[in-house]
Amino acid sequence: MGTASDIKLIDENNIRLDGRGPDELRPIKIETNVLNRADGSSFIEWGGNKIMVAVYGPREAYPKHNQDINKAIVKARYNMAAFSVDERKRPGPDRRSVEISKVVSEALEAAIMVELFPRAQIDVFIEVLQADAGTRIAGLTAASVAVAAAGIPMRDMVVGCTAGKVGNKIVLDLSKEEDNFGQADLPMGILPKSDRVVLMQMDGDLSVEEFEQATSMIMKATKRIAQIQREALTKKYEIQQKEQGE
Amino acid sequence: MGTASDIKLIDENNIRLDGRGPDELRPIKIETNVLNRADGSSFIEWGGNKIMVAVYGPREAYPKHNQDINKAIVKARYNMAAFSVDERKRPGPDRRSVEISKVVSEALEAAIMVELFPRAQIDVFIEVLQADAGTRIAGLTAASVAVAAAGIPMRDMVVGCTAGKVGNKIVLDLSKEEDNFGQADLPMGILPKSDRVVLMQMDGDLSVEEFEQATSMIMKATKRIAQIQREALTKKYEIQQKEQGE
Amino acid sequence: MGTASDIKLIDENNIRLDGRGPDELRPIKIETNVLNRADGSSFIEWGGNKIMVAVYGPREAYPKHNQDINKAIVKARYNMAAFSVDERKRPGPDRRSVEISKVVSEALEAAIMVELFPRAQIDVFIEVLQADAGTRIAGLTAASVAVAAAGIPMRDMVVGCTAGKVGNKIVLDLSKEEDNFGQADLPMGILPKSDRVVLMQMDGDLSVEEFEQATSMIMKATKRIAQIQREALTKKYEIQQKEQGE
Amino acid sequence: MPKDALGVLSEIKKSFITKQIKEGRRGDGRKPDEYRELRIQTNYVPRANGSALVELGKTKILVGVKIDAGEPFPDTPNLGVFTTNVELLPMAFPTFESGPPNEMSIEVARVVDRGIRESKMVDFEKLVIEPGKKVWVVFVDINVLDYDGNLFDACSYGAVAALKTAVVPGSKYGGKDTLLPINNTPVSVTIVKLDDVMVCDPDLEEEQMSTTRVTITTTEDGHIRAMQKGDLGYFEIDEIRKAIKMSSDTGSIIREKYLK
Amino acid sequence: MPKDALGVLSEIKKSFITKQIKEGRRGDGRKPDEYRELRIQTNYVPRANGSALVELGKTKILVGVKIDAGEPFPDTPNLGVFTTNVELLPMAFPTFESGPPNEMSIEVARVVDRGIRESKMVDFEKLVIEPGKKVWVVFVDINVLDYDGNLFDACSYGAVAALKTAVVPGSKYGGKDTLLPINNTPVSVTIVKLDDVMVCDPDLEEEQMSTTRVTITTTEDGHIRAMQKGDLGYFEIDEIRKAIKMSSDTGSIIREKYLK
Amino acid sequence: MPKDALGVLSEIKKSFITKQIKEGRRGDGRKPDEYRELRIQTNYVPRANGSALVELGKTKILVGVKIDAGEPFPDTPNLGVFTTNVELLPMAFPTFESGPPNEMSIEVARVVDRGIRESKMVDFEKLVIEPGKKVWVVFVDINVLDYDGNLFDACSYGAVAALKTAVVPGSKYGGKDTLLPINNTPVSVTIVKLDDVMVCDPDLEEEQMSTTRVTITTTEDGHIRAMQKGDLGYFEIDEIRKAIKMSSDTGSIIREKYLK
Repeated sequence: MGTASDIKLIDENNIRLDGRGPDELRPIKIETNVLNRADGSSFIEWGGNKIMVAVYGPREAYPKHNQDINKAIVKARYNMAAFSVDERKRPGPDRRSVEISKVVSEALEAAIMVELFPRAQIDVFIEVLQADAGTRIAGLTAASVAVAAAGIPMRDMVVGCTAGKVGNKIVLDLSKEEDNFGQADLPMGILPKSDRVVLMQMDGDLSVEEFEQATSMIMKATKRIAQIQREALTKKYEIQQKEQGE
Repeated sequence: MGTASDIKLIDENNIRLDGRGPDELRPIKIETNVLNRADGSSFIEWGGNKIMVAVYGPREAYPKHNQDINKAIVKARYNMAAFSVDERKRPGPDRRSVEISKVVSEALEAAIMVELFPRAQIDVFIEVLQADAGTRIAGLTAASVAVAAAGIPMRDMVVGCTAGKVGNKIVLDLSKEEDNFGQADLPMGILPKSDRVVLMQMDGDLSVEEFEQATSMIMKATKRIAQIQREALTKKYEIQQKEQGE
Repeated sequence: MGTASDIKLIDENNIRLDGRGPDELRPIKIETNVLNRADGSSFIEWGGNKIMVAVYGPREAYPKHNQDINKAIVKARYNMAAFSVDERKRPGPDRRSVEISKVVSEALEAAIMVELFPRAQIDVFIEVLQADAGTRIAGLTAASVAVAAAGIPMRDMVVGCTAGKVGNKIVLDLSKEEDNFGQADLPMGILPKSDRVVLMQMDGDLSVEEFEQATSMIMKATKRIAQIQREALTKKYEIQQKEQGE
Repeated sequence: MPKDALGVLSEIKKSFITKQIKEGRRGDGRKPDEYRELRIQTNYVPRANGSALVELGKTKILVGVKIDAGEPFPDTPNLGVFTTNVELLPMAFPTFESGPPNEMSIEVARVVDRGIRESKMVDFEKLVIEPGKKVWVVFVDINVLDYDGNLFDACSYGAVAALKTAVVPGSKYGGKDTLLPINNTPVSVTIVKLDDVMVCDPDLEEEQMSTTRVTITTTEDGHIRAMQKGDLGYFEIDEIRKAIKMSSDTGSIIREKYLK
Repeated sequence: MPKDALGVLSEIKKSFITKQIKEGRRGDGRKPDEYRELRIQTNYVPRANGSALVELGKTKILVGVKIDAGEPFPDTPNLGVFTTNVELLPMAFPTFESGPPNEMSIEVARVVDRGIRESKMVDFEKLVIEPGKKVWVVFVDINVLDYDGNLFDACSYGAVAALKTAVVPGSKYGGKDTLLPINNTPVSVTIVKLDDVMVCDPDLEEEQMSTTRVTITTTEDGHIRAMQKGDLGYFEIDEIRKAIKMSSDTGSIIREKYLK
Repeated sequence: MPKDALGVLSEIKKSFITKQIKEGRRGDGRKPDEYRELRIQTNYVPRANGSALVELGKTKILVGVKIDAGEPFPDTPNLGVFTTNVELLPMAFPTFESGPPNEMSIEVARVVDRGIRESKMVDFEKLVIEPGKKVWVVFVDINVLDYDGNLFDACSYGAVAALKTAVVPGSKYGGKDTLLPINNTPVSVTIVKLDDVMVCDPDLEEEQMSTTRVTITTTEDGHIRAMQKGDLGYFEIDEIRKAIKMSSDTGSIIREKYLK
């Protein structure tokens, strides 16, 4: 956060560089079952982000000494394609992606009915094909859809969303420039039915009041995003039913 | 293939830089049982190549989940000594040696009666001590001898041989300069009894006619190389019989 | 050994750079049970060295195929903190620490009654927090105390000590400057009851007579160091008994 | 090839496929020299300098090309640098694991690389910025998203398509953006033997049943630029001749239709 | 967290702790917002440029700071370089293994790093020797010696204490030694939920029983500089509000008492 | 040492060897201070700058020396660079595995390296091309081809023989090729204890039965240049005295006969 810059990220009329208002989301589009081999899959375009998610499982956890006799373990792997960012990224996990994989795994596990699948493992592969700020929450949002598409029972979906601070104002869903040159970034993962927080990270500088404002912006947006998730899944079920009907 | 160069690799009388004619092999010498510890071993000098091969097995495949219940698996490991090439090579496998190990393993497995040894593994270690063009086919030729020397039943030997294109002419058994500055390289692994092809790679530029010409050159050379393999093995059996006779 | 230097490491009155005489040790202080989690632990300050040792075990050796059905295996791991030396050291083992870990493991195993614990493993973690010449023998000395503090039966303690050659004179317990610019270095691990040698390495240049002189210096010092070890352990037992008495 | 990844093919299925193939029909109704439905979408990742999403039947791969200034290799000071990397993403198949490249991904990457390099498709002599010091470095990164056989060809088509639309970002260093200089179009065709019948573009079931494999890359002039025989079985010389013809014929069609 | 490292907590012990905590008492008698005994000894390793030994209850960590001249990152040519590394030494816990950083050590390192970086504690603009070419590189290496819970805070306090006493070795390059330029003092406080009761500075038993965790780093102005929610459970928004207050209040005390 | 690689020695064989050794005879008829048949063939790999194939009994190793221009270490700007690497090739023994150097290969490499370095065999001061900037870098790569005990000595003899015949490729940089400047000839002799009898140059069976091991390297002047005690047992001081004498005496013979 907070590399100095002369760019004016938001103007006196509260219009942001890309024309959005403070509480406006970038365009979001979710598709399901985009892959043949996986048990469930999804594809999300969120602004310029393009992220594909595949789910395998529940399957027997391996190696065996990793098995939990009481529940399934959820292993999300967040990974960026070498060409997804401006400077080519060397393939393989770096420290950032290890951390994101961990918090995303934990957020998903909070939503999945893991107690139904003792000794099992649910693998969630999140591949960022093009990155454009907010990849972790876009990936989490899509992952939740892919888990549902795999037919794995969940207590609730998980919705990811970010708020941040630019030009001393709280805004929703940071763009790439806002992420690079802004003052704070607050990505959250929410269970929309209960407003529970299952993922939260923050860096930058927020007063307690600003935190309140950011949180309330996120909570509202959550409902909209959850709706997009539902529609993506419904479309899937429609197609399946049609297929079965034929 | 094909780094530009002013070197004239073959002259108007079809004489090559090292004095050979187009279909002439470099000198080849094979010895068996050059190592004490291995179950079978061989040493080949082919031009300036010096390559040692050791065979261990059939022995139980490890780790167990790699075992094939129907047959032995053949694992060749092609490796270059650090000092075998002009610039010191860092020890350990690189992408080139991983690929060569794979195609050599497959070529050997096609000749070995692997169905006699379910759950077993046959290890073939090919160590290039000095490299001088054509190491993969020289290594394959020697490996086949080492497998036979280990007493492992084979349908046929495997003979390796290369043809290539230099100065727009097809020639046999490329030398180092011809390999560096030539126009095409076609290494093949042949079962000499049946003329079947168990290894083939190619890079460069060959018309279909040139391919025919190169292949027919290789097929003829194969008989000569197979003879050298047989002699190396016969010498071994002679020595063994003498030893038993004493 | 023996990087050239103009520094005069010992003067005509046999006084060394840090004021010590030839057979004088640097100050040594040992404490036990400095860690809560380990089964036994110790901390040694020896000159500027600060080294912490933790012992875990005897516990089941893992992986199982490493188990010895006749005795426990002793695995010491010598490791330097990144900040323990002048130039930051990258975390993780280098070739030097692998070698030291090996000879220290062997020296400790010679003293521990490993035959009492078949299939077990005793882990000894030696962490150099600040390095100041002689870390391996200081670490070995402390490790021996930590093993005893863990209640693991030993035939004898192991005492580490170094002698070396500077300015053509044999001196005890090299300092950092003497180590960098001296002529020879002879670290030894001794069982003090029997004067047996369980660790010995040497580099530099010693005549046979100089070796004799160095060894005899080490043997004498060994008694003093063993006394410090005993005191550290006695203090521990005193505390334990007081605690039990209360 | 992961023979038993989805459970080994049942014997019944195998003998059915074998019977069919002897009558000239393949599991999905294709003829021996017929490739699966092929879709190539270039510029799928605008953030890359070139990209292509390829669907070959149910196999799906994504190629991204990144081009940046860097140092030449010491032995080729006046040529651009070219590297090809294949990632078998764990999302693509139940037994694929994340980690460093393995035997399979290295073989695919090297065969794709060889076809492009040996055909002299890219004019590397034009990729020099300052001779001996600074050249354009071209990274071709191939991500396998969904695996249903014949990675060699899918990855090769993707790499060729992405390179043909790739832009050298000269503007980053004060110059102009230009298209990557391209000379010709290598096309790879992979052929496997199913009980002595040779078929091209095998799907996963066919790969699992095949005894051997060859990948042949040709250019517009009908010349062979790269070959790679793989798997345990063998080819007769006559079969290789047939394979070269099949590759050249089918390759021409694919070049015309998808890689113009 | 290594839930079953020492054997899973017995059910009896668990229900005892649960019962107690509902009555506002913790296993070791602390109140929910009370941290364990804290001891910080700076300059423990004189060979380092800064160092601190921290004991937080029975958790013990040692931080060493090394500062040397090096190259800046290309995208921040006029800023010093800062890296944080955590080693979970195998001496610290029976199941810790030597080897490259794992998920747990990376998370701790990154959360500690974020708190320091985002609070702008160190004035990196003053760490430039020659703009774009040579800057001071600050390595913070944290070694965990004894593990009894709450590494986030112990490591954070150690890093902050070591940095506040660290010396930039200017004399090594012909200048003068100076203190590292420090602007303010971030304090991290970690809070876990034990059966709906939120407690700070959990020991290992409490970590093993907790359903979820949050680490919040604040500065003197009461602003939040970094947060990290972890573990499987969830927080209600109200609980986060409470956690922020707890972090800010307890953090102020710790800053005053130990990190001046 | 891989004690059980070929199956642990049978108890019967062990007690036979023990009985014999007490009578002063070894398994293969050697006397305690007698080394096995030794053959050294230098210049075995002409492509290297120096090389030697060594057979010590049934142990066979190949050393290649590569010398090229490179940068000196910052702390020794006016000395050539020297590195020694040992590869325990999987061809040499059933349980050797390919992969990075392990404990055993690192110990052998470091002991060989130490003997050469500490004896000042190679005159590193003469290996400077441009002070502080460019020096000759000497790589000694030792490949173990066949393992039947006593790698320390076999590798040491090979390294010494290869270095003594190695050529500094000055012509590559416009100068002349010259022999590597050599001052003296360190000889290492390894001694093990078999039931209190000390024998030199152990074969694998003797290594498996021995309780402890010491490698001592001496130079022409009878001085000790490097020592390494290894394995689990102990030496009395008197035994070390005896070992030093044995090393010095046997070492002189080997130097005269094979390393002139």
